[in-house]
This record gives sequence, C-alpha cells and structure tokens, in this order.
Amino acid sequence: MTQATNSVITDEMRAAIGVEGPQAVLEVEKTNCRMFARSVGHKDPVFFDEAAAKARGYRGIVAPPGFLGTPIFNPASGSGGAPGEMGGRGYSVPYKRVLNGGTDYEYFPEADVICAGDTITARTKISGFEESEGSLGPMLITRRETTYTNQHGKVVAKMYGTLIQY
Amino acid sequence: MAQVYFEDIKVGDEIPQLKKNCSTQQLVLWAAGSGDFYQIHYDKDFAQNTGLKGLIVHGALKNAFLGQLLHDWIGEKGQLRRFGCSYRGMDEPNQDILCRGVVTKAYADGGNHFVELDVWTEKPDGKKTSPGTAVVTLPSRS
Amino acid sequence: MADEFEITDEMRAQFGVDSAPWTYEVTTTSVRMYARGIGSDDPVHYDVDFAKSQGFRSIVAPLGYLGTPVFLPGKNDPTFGFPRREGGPRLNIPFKGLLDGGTETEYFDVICAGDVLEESSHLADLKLRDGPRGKMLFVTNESVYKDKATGKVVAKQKLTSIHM
Amino acid sequence: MADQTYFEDVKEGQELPPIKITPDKSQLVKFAAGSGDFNPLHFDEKFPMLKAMGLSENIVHGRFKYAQAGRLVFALAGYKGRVKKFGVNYRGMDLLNKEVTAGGVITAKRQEGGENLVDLDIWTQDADGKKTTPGTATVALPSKNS
Repeated sequence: MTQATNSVITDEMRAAIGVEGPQAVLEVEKTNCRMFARSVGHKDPVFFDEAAAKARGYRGIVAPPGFLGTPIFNPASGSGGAPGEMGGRGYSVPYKRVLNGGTDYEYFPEADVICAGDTITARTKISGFEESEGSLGPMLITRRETTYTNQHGKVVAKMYGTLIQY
Repeated sequence: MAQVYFEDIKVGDEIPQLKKNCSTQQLVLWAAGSGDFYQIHYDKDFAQNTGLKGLIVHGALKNAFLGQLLHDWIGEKGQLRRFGCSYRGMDEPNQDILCRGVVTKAYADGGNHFVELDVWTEKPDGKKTSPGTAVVTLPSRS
Repeated sequence: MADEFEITDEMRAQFGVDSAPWTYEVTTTSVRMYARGIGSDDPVHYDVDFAKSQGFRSIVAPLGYLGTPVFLPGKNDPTFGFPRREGGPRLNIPFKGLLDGGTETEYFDVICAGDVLEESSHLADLKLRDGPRGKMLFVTNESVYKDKATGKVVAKQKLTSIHM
Repeated sequence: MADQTYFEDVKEGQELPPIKITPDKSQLVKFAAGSGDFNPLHFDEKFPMLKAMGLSENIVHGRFKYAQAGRLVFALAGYKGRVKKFGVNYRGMDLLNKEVTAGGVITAKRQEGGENLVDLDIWTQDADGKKTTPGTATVALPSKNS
C-alpha cells in the first residue's frame, strides 16, 4: 500500500481497516439449500434429501458450495441485504463506478459443516485497501472479509470479497 | 463417479470438466436461490439501460459452478476447503460456459492431503471469464 | 376426436383416487420470499417476534401459499417444482389447449413458518361444456394438506384446468 | 396493518379498500422465487410460447393475482379474523407493468357454528377496469360481544 501523492486512501479509511460492521443473521433452511443447489444444477442428494445427507454422516441437508444462508428480510427495517454490503462506513471515495472483483469462500470442515437448520451470524470487516492503475484508469481495491459463525459458536466459513471502485 | 484419491493425482492434471449453459430460466432460478434480484440478469431493457448489450450471467453463479465442479470431483470423502474466482469477463445466457480446473500443488500436512488447483470458467472462444483458485483435501489410500 | 369427447365411467372412476403424498415445507425464508413476491409489507409475514406477539406460532404464510414442495432433482418438475409422483388420477385427455381455470383454497387452520405439510391430491370434478370453439373440459384436482406433526387437515386447495 | 375489523363494523354492500400493485419484471421474478413457478412466460419476453399466444409482453402469473386478492381478504380478516375460503377464476390475462387492482364487496353476513361469517365477492381488475380474476371468499371475523 504505497502512498502515492494522489492517493484516495484517507486516514479515516485506514482507521476503518479491521473494524467489524454490524452483524447479519442468516438462516440456512432445507428450502433454500435446495433452491440454491437446484439453481446451480447440483445433482448430489446431500443438498436435497435429508435422509441421504444423514446417511453420509451430516447433521442435515448440506449447504451447497457458495451458499452461506439467507439474510432475514424485513421490509420495515430495510434489512435483508447480503452481508458484506458496505453500509455507512463513514468515509467517501471519489470514484463513481463499482465492480465486484471476485469472491473466495473458505470452509472449516473440522469445526463444522453448514447444514440446514443452522443459524449463522456474519460480520464483515475491511481487511485492506490497494490502489492501482488499470485499463479503466486509477482504481481503488477494497478487500473485505466476512466471518460466518454458527449457532454453536463455531467459525464455519469466511468469505473474501474484492470491491473495485474506479 | 468413483472416489478420487490423493495418490491418483499429480500436478498438471486436469480434473473432469463441467459444461454449463444458462437459460434465462436458470438465471431467474439463481436469483431465487441466491437472493440476488439485480435486474441486469433477467430484464433486458434494464440491462441495456445500464450500457450492457443484454442480459449477463451472475458472477456468483459462475463461482458456484466452480463449487460444483470441485464438489463433484472430490467425491464423498473429499472436502472443499477454499474456492473462489475473480470476475474478469461477462457471460451471456444460452452460451456454453466451460468450468475447468488444473492441479497446481499436492502435499500432505498434519494428516491431511491437500490439493491446490487453478479453476476457471471459459467461453467457447477459450477466454477465461472467471479465473480462480481452490484448495481441497482428498482421502489417501495409505 | 376432441369434438366427440365425452366423460366416461372410466374417467369418473378416478374420482377420489389419491396420489402418493408429498412433503411441503413452510419455512421462515420461504414465507418471507413469498410475501416479497406478492409485494406485501405486513410484518406478520416477516417478523417472527411480531407474529408471536399477535398470537401466531411464527410468521404467517400469506394467503395462497401452502408451502414449498420438497425438490429432488429428477423427481420434481424443473419449471414448476411440483412433484411428479406415482398414483393419482390418470386421464387420457384428447384436447391440446390448456388454461389455468382457477384456484380455490379452504383453510382449517393458519399456516405458519415451521409447519411441515403432507399433501396428496385427487380428481374432484370433471365438467364438459360447449365453448365458442368446441368442447371444453374442466378438470378440478383437489389437494389436501395435512400437518405432518398432528395429522390434522389444515387446508384444501382446488385447481381447475381447462382443456380445449 | 390497519386496526382490527369486527363483525359489527361491516355491512352488506360494503366495499373493501382496494390493493393496487403494478408488477414489474423484478416483482414477477420475486413471485417466481416465492411461488416456485419459474415459467419463462412471466419473465422472458423472447419465450416462444408468448409469441405463439400473440403477445409481445410477459403476462402476470394467475397465482400472483390470486395472491393480491388474498392480501385484500387477509387485510379484512386482520390478525384476529380467519379466512375460511377464497377462490378465483382466471378469465383474462394481465400484462407486465400494468396496474392490477384487487377489490371486494361484502355480499352477506351470517352466523354459523358459533362463527361470525362474512361472504364476499372478490376480484382483481386490470388497468382498464376489466375484472380478469373474479371470485368469492368467506372470512370469520371476531365480534365485539365476545
């Protein structure tokens, strides 16, 4: 993170690194595990059939790769956005365009596997900023990390997201 | 599919490919499954008003395809530890999306047998639209 | 062929023949999704604590929503999600056109998130009418939804299709 | 949600406050997600069946209109009333981005089996006022005397 003279990274932004945002509660249910798996095209019965999943040693229907639960939607509170959304971070960036640069999912199967019936708490923090000059011009890359903890207090997954503003 | 073991693979091996082709219906199914109802994936007029040529496939869906590619390969005894990709290019509905993976590293650590891979989705012309990496563990025959 | 169509005794014999049961699940996320889908902002469909404060077991399924059929690849219709199952009436209908004629739901209890229902359907009615373009066959199937935990019938839904 | 309506509050001929909604594609896709009906007829303007029907615009799910009638009936019942029955017939199509209005009128009040029942004619109508989805409903309302 070199400090170019024209850097858009401010002290406020540096102070925001590592600060966890508000928690989001996500529900992992049979209906949404199946819907997610169906929409991807999965065929493995562990994502659909509770008896098959249990026969393979899981607590219930397994959450398919990339599915970390559905945020609780409530029109009254405007909630229901995916965890990892920025919200009011208390800083502004002089770029108007935003791209989702990519997403990585990390699982911790030794701790626990996410299954239908789980309630997951997710918290997102900024892990760093980078600046670069690409074909789109100068850009700010924001790296974010969301930690997913299940109802037994086990960290079951992390999501690493890259946001590109230019 | 037969279970793949750590001893069966070596660096440079390509894993079995997964071919996808998203109908407009699949994009709406994905909206339902993921909760991402952004209109550029199912409303052509909306997509064109944002400057796109037409509907595009959700990046996260291509990421989930890579999840399926890996899940189907590692079998019942394998474990998916990490996977993901960057979103570098757009894919359109009704066009083939080929999901691929190549082993880049294989090692044992702490009783687990790790395999690292480069994974990606590519268009019919070979352009990689979603390059990424993955880490899985496989069972060992020993 | 369609012009000479008449309802036969063989068809009438299908009345009341129950299909194999299928499980329908009502979950908090599925109730919220349906409520969003119909544009409702009534908190009784979204907020579990609020719904309980109003005397309900959990958030209330909006009217018309009787749960989501368990989806198993290859066993459910990929577009509509309904189960393709054994048993139930088999009608050999010669008409090509098909219209959704109507829906009627009878409730015997409030359906809430957490409910697991067992649904079974049967042929409830057949009517042949003369329409402007020839004969029209009205086929009404009735689905009966039982609470799996108590065995109590919580709702019945009639779906009428028009073949012409 | 409005205040609870009691049996004593309503009379024959009374109209219910209408519910209006103009379903855009996003709304119909959310309904597909909620209802499980993923027929492309409702979201893909290039779906061949649409052209075969002589249409260039997606059509609203019949069950979406049924659900709007359901919202109307549920609003009458309130949290203390119970909807006993509601049904509609699908008589005409509604198109995307056109206003759908759910309406109803009370046709009878009766007491039966210890319940205070209200019968209704219900419908949804299109932007031109045509009732494309007529039907009936029965609601049990609480009484102020109990």
